[in-house]
Amino acid sequence: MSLDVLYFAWVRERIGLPKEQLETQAATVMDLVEELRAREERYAAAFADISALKVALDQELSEFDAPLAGVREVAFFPPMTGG
Amino acid sequence: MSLDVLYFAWVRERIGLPKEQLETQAATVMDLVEELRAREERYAAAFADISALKVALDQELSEFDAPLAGVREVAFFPPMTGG
Amino acid sequence: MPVRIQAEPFDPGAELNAFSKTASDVGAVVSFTGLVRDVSGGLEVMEIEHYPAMTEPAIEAMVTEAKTRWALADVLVIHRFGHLNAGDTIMMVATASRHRADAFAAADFLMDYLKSRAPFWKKEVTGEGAAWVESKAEDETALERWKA
Amino acid sequence: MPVRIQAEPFDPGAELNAFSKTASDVGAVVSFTGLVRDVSGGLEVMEIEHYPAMTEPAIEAMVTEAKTRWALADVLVIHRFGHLNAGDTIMMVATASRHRADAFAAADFLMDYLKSRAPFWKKEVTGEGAAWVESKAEDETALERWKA
Repeated sequence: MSLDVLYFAWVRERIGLPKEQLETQAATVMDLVEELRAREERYAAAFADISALKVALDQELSEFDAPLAGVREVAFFPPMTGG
Repeated sequence: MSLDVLYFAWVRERIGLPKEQLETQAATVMDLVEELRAREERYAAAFADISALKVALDQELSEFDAPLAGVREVAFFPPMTGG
Repeated sequence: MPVRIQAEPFDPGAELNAFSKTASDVGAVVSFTGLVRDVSGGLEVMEIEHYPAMTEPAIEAMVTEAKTRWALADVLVIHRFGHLNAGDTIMMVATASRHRADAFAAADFLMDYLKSRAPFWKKEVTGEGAAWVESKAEDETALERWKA
Repeated sequence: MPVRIQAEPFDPGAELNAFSKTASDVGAVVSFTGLVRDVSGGLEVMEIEHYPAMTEPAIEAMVTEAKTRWALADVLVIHRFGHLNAGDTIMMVATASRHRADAFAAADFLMDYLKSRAPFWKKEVTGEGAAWVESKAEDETALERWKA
């Protein structure tokens, strides 16, 4: 399946890009994280501690054990600091 | 002793004046209220139910059993409705 | 001057902007504005009476108390008296702080006290006549929240 | 439009005045404005990043929730992104209601949610360098207040 993967704030800075398109067979967000970690050091650094991260699936906050079936866009970012 | 007595809102309207100077020997606010009630019907009407009234002594909220010794100004009014 | 009691109308937006610029190291500004309700079909006019010698000292005591309870950079209170028309701004409170929790709590506190402890009395004039606004039991209940 | 996400500066006072005039039967307007703190001696600049496709829907969901919980005549949310200078207004929330308790609670609620659930990330740039603002445990605790 083809996924748009977005990175924000220091996740974006560590990985070095805001967005990429990926082909993956990952069943869950966590599977996708493992795939990314295995890829390159900068991904491993960005995803070193996922308790410091949040994930949104198709622009809705979700969890790392959520399935990816039917999802078009995955976003990883640190806790929000709006307001 | 000489006292300035002030009336606000519907107390002022019932009594028909905003302020008067009184000579009184009243020891407490309640004594003064009794004196006023005995004076004329409009005072009796204004002070019929003192649970609906508040009193300030020298511009500080007080109680009906407070002593009047040393006080210069007494004000009677309904509960405030500011804001 | 942080407390102003006046008959004249004022511009809440201009006051908010001026207030937000006064203090440095401020991250949060909360404002409350009270309006004469413009009820459709029953245009309302309001007369506000107050006790001039008491009003300003009473409000300044509330502001002092608020500054004791919360970390406030600045406080503004403006309250009108006299004749007001539907849609007019009756009064305004603004609080400035580093953090939003202090600014919110202080504005909420000041409004509860202004409502039931500042010497103002409102009279509403509608098509059906004039009536003094009655204090509400819920306004006394609201004050209980702030008891030590 | 009640939710605006923009790079451009805005005038909080003008927004407050316009907002207060929109709804009839409103007696209480509460506003919150968040500012880039102008810390004396360490002029601060802020960069705000956001997630465009998510930001507006997420905030609109918060506004809908607030309108379910409290009797609100109107709600306004403006939030900037991009480059901001010390003293700039970052964002603003305003709520209008017949009664002050609803207006205060809704503004407080919206701020807690905007703080930790709207997809914005702040980076502070000072004389000592740049750093992403970290979320605070107290901001998560604040959200607990609104659990059903």
